[in-house]
Amino acid sequence: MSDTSTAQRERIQLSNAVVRFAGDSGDGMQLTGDRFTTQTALAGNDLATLPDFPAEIRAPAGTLAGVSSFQLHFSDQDIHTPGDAPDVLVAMNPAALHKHLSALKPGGIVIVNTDAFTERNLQKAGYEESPLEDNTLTDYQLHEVPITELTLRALEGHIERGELNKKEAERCKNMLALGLVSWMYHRPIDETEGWLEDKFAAKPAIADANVTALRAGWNYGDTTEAFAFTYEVKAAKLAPGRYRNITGNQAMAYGLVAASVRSALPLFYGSYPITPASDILHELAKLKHFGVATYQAEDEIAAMGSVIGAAFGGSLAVTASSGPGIALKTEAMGLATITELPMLVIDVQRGGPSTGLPTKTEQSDLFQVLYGRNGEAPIPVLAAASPADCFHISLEAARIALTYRTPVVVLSDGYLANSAEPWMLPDIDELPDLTTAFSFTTEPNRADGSFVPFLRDEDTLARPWALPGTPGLEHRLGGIEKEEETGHISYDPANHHAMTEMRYARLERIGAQLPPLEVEDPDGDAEVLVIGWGSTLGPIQAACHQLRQRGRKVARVHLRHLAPLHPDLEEVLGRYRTVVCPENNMGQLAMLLRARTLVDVKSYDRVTGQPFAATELAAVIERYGWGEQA
Amino acid sequence: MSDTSTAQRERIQLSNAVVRFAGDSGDGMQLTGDRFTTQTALAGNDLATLPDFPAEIRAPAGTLAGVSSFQLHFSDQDIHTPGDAPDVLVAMNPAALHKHLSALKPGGIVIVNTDAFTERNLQKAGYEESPLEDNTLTDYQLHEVPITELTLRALEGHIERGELNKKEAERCKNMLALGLVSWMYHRPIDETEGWLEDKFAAKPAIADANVTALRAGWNYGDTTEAFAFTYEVKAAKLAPGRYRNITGNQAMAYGLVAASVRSALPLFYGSYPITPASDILHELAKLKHFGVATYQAEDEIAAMGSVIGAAFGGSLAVTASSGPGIALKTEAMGLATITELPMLVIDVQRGGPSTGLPTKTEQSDLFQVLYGRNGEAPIPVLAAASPADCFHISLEAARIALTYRTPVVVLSDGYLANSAEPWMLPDIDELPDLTTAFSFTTEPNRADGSFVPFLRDEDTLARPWALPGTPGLEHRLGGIEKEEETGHISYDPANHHAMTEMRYARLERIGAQLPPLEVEDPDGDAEVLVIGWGSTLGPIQAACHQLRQRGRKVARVHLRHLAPLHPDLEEVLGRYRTVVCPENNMGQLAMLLRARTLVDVKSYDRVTGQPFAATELAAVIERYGWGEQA
Amino acid sequence: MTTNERTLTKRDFTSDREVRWCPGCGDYAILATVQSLLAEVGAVPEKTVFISGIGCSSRFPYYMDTYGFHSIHGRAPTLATGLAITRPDLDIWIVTGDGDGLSIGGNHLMHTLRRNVNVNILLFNNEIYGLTKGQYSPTSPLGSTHKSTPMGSLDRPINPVSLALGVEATFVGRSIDTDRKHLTEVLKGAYEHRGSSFVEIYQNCNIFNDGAFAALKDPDKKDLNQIRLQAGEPITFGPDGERAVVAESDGSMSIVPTEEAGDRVVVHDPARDEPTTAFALSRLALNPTGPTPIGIFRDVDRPVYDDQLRAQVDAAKQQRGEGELTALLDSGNVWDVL
Amino acid sequence: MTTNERTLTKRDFTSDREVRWCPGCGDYAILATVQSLLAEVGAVPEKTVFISGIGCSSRFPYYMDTYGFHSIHGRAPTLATGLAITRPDLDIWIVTGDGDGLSIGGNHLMHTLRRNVNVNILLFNNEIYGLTKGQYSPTSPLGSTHKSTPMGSLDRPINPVSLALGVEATFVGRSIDTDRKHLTEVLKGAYEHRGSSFVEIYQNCNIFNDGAFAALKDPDKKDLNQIRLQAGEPITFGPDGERAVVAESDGSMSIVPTEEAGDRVVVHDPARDEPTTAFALSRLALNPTGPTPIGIFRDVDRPVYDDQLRAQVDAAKQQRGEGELTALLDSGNVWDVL
Ligand SMILES: Cc1ncc(C[n+]2csc(CCOP(=O)(O)OP(=O)(O)O)c2C)c(N)n1
Ligand SMILES: Cc1ncc(C[n+]2csc(CCOP(=O)(O)OP(=O)(O)O)c2C)c(N)n1
Ligand code: SF4
Ligand code: SF4
Ligand SMILES: [Mg+2]
Ligand SMILES: [Mg+2]
Repeated sequence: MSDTSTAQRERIQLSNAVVRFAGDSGDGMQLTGDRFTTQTALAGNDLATLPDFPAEIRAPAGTLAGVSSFQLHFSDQDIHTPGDAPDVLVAMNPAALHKHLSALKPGGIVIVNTDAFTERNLQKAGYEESPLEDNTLTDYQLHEVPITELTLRALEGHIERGELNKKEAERCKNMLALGLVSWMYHRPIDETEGWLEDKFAAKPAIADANVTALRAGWNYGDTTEAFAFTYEVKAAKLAPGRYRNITGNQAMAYGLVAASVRSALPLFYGSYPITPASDILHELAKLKHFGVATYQAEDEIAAMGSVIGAAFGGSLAVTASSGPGIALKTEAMGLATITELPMLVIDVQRGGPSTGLPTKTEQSDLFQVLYGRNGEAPIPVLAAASPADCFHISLEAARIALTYRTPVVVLSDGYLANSAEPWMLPDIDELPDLTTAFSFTTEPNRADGSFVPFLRDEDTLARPWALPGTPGLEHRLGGIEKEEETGHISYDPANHHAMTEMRYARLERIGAQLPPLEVEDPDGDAEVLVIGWGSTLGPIQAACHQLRQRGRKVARVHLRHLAPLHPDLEEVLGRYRTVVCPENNMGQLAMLLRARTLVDVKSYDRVTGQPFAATELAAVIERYGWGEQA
Repeated sequence: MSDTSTAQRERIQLSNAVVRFAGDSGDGMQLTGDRFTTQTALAGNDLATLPDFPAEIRAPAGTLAGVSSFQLHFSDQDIHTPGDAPDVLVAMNPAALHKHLSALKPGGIVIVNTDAFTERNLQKAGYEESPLEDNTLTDYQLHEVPITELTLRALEGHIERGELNKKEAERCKNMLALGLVSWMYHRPIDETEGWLEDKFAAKPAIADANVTALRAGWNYGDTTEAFAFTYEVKAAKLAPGRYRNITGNQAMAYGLVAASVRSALPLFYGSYPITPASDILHELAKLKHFGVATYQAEDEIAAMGSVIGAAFGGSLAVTASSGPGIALKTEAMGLATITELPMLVIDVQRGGPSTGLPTKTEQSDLFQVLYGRNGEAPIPVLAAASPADCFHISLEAARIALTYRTPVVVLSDGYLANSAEPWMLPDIDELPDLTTAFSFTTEPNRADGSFVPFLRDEDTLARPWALPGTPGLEHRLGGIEKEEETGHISYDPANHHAMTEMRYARLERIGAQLPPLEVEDPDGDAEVLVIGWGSTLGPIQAACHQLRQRGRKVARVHLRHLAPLHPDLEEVLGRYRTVVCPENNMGQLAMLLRARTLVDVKSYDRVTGQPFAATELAAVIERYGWGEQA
Repeated sequence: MTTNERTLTKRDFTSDREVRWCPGCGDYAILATVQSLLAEVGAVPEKTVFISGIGCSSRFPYYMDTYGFHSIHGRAPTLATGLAITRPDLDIWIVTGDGDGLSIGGNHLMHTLRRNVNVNILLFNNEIYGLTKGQYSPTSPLGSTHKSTPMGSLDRPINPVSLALGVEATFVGRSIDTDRKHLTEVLKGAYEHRGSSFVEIYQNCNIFNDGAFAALKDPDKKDLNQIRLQAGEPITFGPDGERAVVAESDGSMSIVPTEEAGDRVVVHDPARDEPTTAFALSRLALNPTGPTPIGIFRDVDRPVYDDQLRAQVDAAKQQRGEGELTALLDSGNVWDVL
Repeated sequence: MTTNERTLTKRDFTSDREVRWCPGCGDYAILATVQSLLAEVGAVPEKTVFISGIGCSSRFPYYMDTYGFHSIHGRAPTLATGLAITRPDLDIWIVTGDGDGLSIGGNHLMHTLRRNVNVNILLFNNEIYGLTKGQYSPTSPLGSTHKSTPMGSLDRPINPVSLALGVEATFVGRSIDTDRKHLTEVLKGAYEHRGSSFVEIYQNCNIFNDGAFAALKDPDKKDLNQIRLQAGEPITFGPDGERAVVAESDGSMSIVPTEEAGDRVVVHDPARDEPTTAFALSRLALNPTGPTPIGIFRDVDRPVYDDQLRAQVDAAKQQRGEGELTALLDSGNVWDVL
């Protein structure tokens, strides 16, 4: 469909836009959002997304609990967050409107599916009166569109021809909405048409109906005069390269495959399903042609055990879960620690405690992965900072695991897992070469021709990785404290203390061998430092950007390594008058920093299951950094 | 046996003495030590003990790994530790000598069983030459006693009469050693005679043989001229009252029964065996006549689940384990937290990580119990400071659990669990009355006649405890975040943040309602504060005593509550020039204090599976407090 | 098993919470049947407790106007055991799924059954993980392609009835979500049984595994495939009872034309002392895609763990007198300091 | 199952670590038998891995001069599964106890067996927790008085063979620590079986539970009580074969005088397709205090989980070509910024 048809409408140039689709779980909002994202990416914008859906598979239709939404922020600039307040809200039913209206920008655009505003639905949404009829929407630009009706009309022919029934036809209404919004923002829809044809290749009638509805939406915008403006967000000046959109879970899966390829080790992935980590398993299960073995275990303990066994056998062994599953793995993680085998444990965090908020994001497992083991059992902990960073963090985690012979924890979260960002595809050959991180021991390692499994590399303190099957290196591992070098069981008091110190020393060694900590301090004269970790990167970046535009001197550092903490931290934190640490938990990193540096780090904590908004953080940093007056 | 017979020997008056019995696991050293302890307690001394035994049930006889030992410190003063270096070492075989000699005081007394110094045993103990024949023992007062031989001779008649065979007779040699040492220290042996007759009531021949050996040991000392001196430690000036010896595990079990009696709630104890916690189960299983239900579950997860179920049903519900088992309970502990049910989780800590050092002591699970759960799941944590304190801490933990409707963790450790101290029996009626801590809700709690399970008490923030079986109060609990007041499932962002804050607020409420923190600062002018928690109380007290005798101004505070930290802490720590925190871990409390107060708390850490020695700590405090020169 | 003086209806067991399963889910039918059954048998709402793990099925307690506990994944039997031991006055029901009960929770299930704790366990078997959106489960047939097994599953499925009989469960039944009458009958048996009762309920997940039990539900297939076990009756089935179950000389069971079976037809007796026969019957169908026995496989009286535990407490009190705290502390070697 | 070109002896499988079980423990005999067996069958030390949990028995790997892993309580099968999937070239043995394997580790045991992972599982059953000094275990007879059950245990014991058959284990055997010849035979069967083999070994703990298997070991009782299962042979026992096992019409088994049995005597066939007969045999003895079947109950060929998993990987490579990283990243919607 060519873009020329919209020529007669006024085209407003914008630098960025935030669109939120909201509807019932059954309305296909995630799919609509995904499609709009792809179209937007192809249009060359930088973007970030925020899917949000209920914990139930199908919460009761029409209720507030059943609302599912997808927000997309796109821009002609580098952006960092899925946007704070949407410019446009598409509300497929009253519940969606009720739940999301308050988030909308003042004066923003609301597109409602009037057909869904029935008495019954209004009631389910908790409206006493129809918001279309009282003053609820007076401050917004309201577009009342009979989306269902339009869809059915567009598909009249299909129904008559018996190609699909009315219910099936109705289900295409999300495509009509997508067509309309695509028209508004000059997003080409041909890619989606192709995608629909592929997806429903086996059911051409359904494919055709969806395409018809999509086009009808576009045409509706184009034809009716209801929409006075269209909007254009020019392509961002992204660095040249090939791009794709990627979610955190997908990036994590691909990163693991990349680590396998770059280490020439077969990937073993043992896991038990849990939201929001399961998709990593689903992704990897599709990649068996990379030599990937995926194993759905009977529970998380078994998954963790299988990974220890596979690491013992010489695989790149990985497991993932979310908080409750990680809790179950902790005992076996202790065994992994004391046996000094390389492996990765991924924690895609969600709201806690207990079952908590399974589909919402949170950063509250930091302490669990640092300290949730019996005894002194230090494990390196890394955290991904953006969806695409999940790819790179996998490689970094594999590097540390393989180099130092240790389990490594990787933290992601529900937000990273499910949201997407454009990612410039890396040059494969420039990814870290992990084959140099380790080699399998095949020969005795003592002058007397014997082999001892705990003789260490002086530089890394790594012990030998000698695989079953290697003649002459037979040895036994286990969870009881080991004698230095020989690895025999030892109850000797001094040995235990020395081994405990060695385990910490190895952790510090990892820190000492990291490149210097990068601090973003554009003019080098900032007074306030914002420090963060994990998925808060986007909002922190955006908040700092806002503050700098207001002339505030603010610096920023974002930690990828949570254990060991970077050795430069003391010095870095000491340089600033005020240090602010925003987290989606109750101040866990802040506590670590305070204990380590004795700097009065200011903690800003919010656990609502939602990522921070940039404006929210800007206000917080302003307040801590420059006082209430701001 | 009267004491007059020893009159001809010189009697040396001592203020205190440290005796260590060491031998093969099969030699009955724990029993010997226990008996000597009881005799000593009956003689009116203050005392402390330190049993130490191998992880194997029966490590190979004669080897270093098989050595089992028991140390007793007794005094005419208040004492706090089982003593640093022994005055007397009884070594039943070469391995025992080899392993323990270095601990002995310079010039100390060594009693060896020469009969065990065979070629084979020397070899097993790693001696190339007999230490009885080279210069190994020149700096000590050596007594070579053919203990086995003497025993067999004493029992010749028994053997001839066919009352027992040679092997059985030999097994009485520990009683001969006990008789000898009892003679040396003027400990009456009639109590042990009676005890032996009771214990072997079913086998009078064995009882008689043991008594005969015991007396033979006493007579040997009395008759031969090998021992020039005897020693007397006068009774300590203990507060008037009735005393008994008690180990930590026994005290914990009795404390739980006391909490049950004082709360009028039936005690439910669900647990899975693990060293060193199992004895609590064994003790309680004997106390069914108190209405105690003990349940050996299939694993620790099941034990934890059973406790949640029993708490829901209105029991005083308790589980215990050690580190690896606690690791398995963490997921369910999160459920306990979010459902706000009262229960106790006891962690009898041992050396970690993983299986670690199962029979050795350590304080390294503090972080695990504070933070080893997914999400933000704060739980109060208490720690017992001495064997007898295990009794009182149970009651305090029950008070908090019942008052605030929350799971509470109680920390003990391998040292507290197995060592004994004299304990003045409390007046039952002066124990806390726990019936006032709670009441079961039986009526609706809202004006409209409805019941909501999360409406809180304003003072304690406790929610109602309404038991199944109560008509009209039917409600559902669960692990998903709850709506304030109603407790319905809620995914609402603001509600989740508010509930998370409430869970922390309740914890702080517990702290705010504690009595002021007691600091021991005899003259009120100390410059150095020593802060500790748990089983390090004894060595810290003793070290401070030593330092004060040297004129050092040192204050001391010992935390029973680790979560919440006492609100006075900031102020208290701020009062001193230097704060030192010794722990049997890698500095866990120190880290909490540093983060909380930003005071540069000095951490002294040792994890050797052994408690601190008083002299060791005195030196450390001296160094941190007054510099190296001391 | 409590009884009620009041006359209650299904509504008295229905909570005010909105039911949130997918439209069409088999869980609805089971919920309705359980609510009616409880009214019918005179259960007392406040004495009834539903404990579940995690999964779609485990949302069950929220919809019952009784006491309830939606616990964590796989652990419902552990909470139920603690409650059963301490509260003999309650009727405790466990609701679990094929993942919750057989995958992560298999061990607790097994130990609860062997202990014969006084609980009723309802395992909603939909041969899929519903809540986590469609991974295969321990009951999914070999070769199932779902999200985590795009090339087909490789684990040989568990037969929950065989498993329960393998650990000598004292009551073992099987029924179907939508067969209200049959389900009611089996559940009534479970309710009346003292000790653990285990009921596998075939439950359709129309979103991720629609039609898994079509062979037993489709009007034109079900008569061919349902082997209805009826105490005291010879085991025959088919539209006209034309097929029969007989025991072979090696103890296994097979299906033969009734006319050829003669007196070899096995007469069903759930009260047989040993689980052997019931086990043999359970082996007739490896997956519910062909002739499959439903009904009560086993129903025997055995001592109940929690009853006996309480009896020990009572016996101890009888033998030693009610515990007295001062006496306890005073026991052992005490001495007085004056 | 690997084979060896070198000729090795028991010593080649004996590590230099001092054996630390209590003198007299049944574990010694099992250790010696396993070491000899491996030499005899030509196992390759470096291709052999022993994985254990926690317990006295679980110290086993330290004494074998092979690769080994002394893991954590109950979890040995989980490590073994990860290793078996990734390393088809190894012989993997699991050593576990009645507590380790049936109490805390019951679920992993069950799932490993149903998956038919290629491992050999040796369950040392001493009907007690040895390492933690004498609590009762899931196999302790009802009423056992031990440290945690001073008034007698109340849990009905698990019959490990019934349990394994309940989850359709493909190789199930039982033997006795001190009967070297019999144990060797059963273990050889396990070694040769591809897939999971499960062997229960009655093991005396002379410290905490001495004599638990006296009925099967005492010279004057054992002939009366050992029912030795021998493939292809009618199942008779007693000093002069005077007792026989027959199948009843309901599929259960009983013991009758051989002379009365006639042709009803069951002929043992471990290769029977269904586990039913083997299950019935396992029910003959609820505790090993009377006539008790020993030997190989079941030995059938079934697809092996890890073999099939690797086959899927190979098939995927065949169908789609070896994975190519650039192609993977390039898949989906990509666009170029110039
Ligand atoms: C410890 C833990 N692991 C994993 C999960 C994720 N999880 C929730 S329910 C479920 C399986 C549900 O399957 P099933 O028991 O068959 O119930 P259904 O949804 O099919 O009724 C899983 C894996 C969890 N909540 N907790
Ligand atoms: C998580 C955990 N729970 C409990 C224990 C304590 N524990 C060690 S071995 C054991 C039971 C041993 O019994 P069994 O498996 O029968 O082995 P045996 O010693 O009899 O050979 C227990 C409870 C542990 N080490 N780890
Ligand atoms: S996903 Fe399946 S089992 Fe779950 S509610 Fe929906 S239909 Fe029922
Ligand atoms: S306690 Fe028992 S099982 Fe353990 S080593 Fe000693 S005799 Fe063997
Ligand atoms: Mg299911
Ligand atoms: Mg055992």
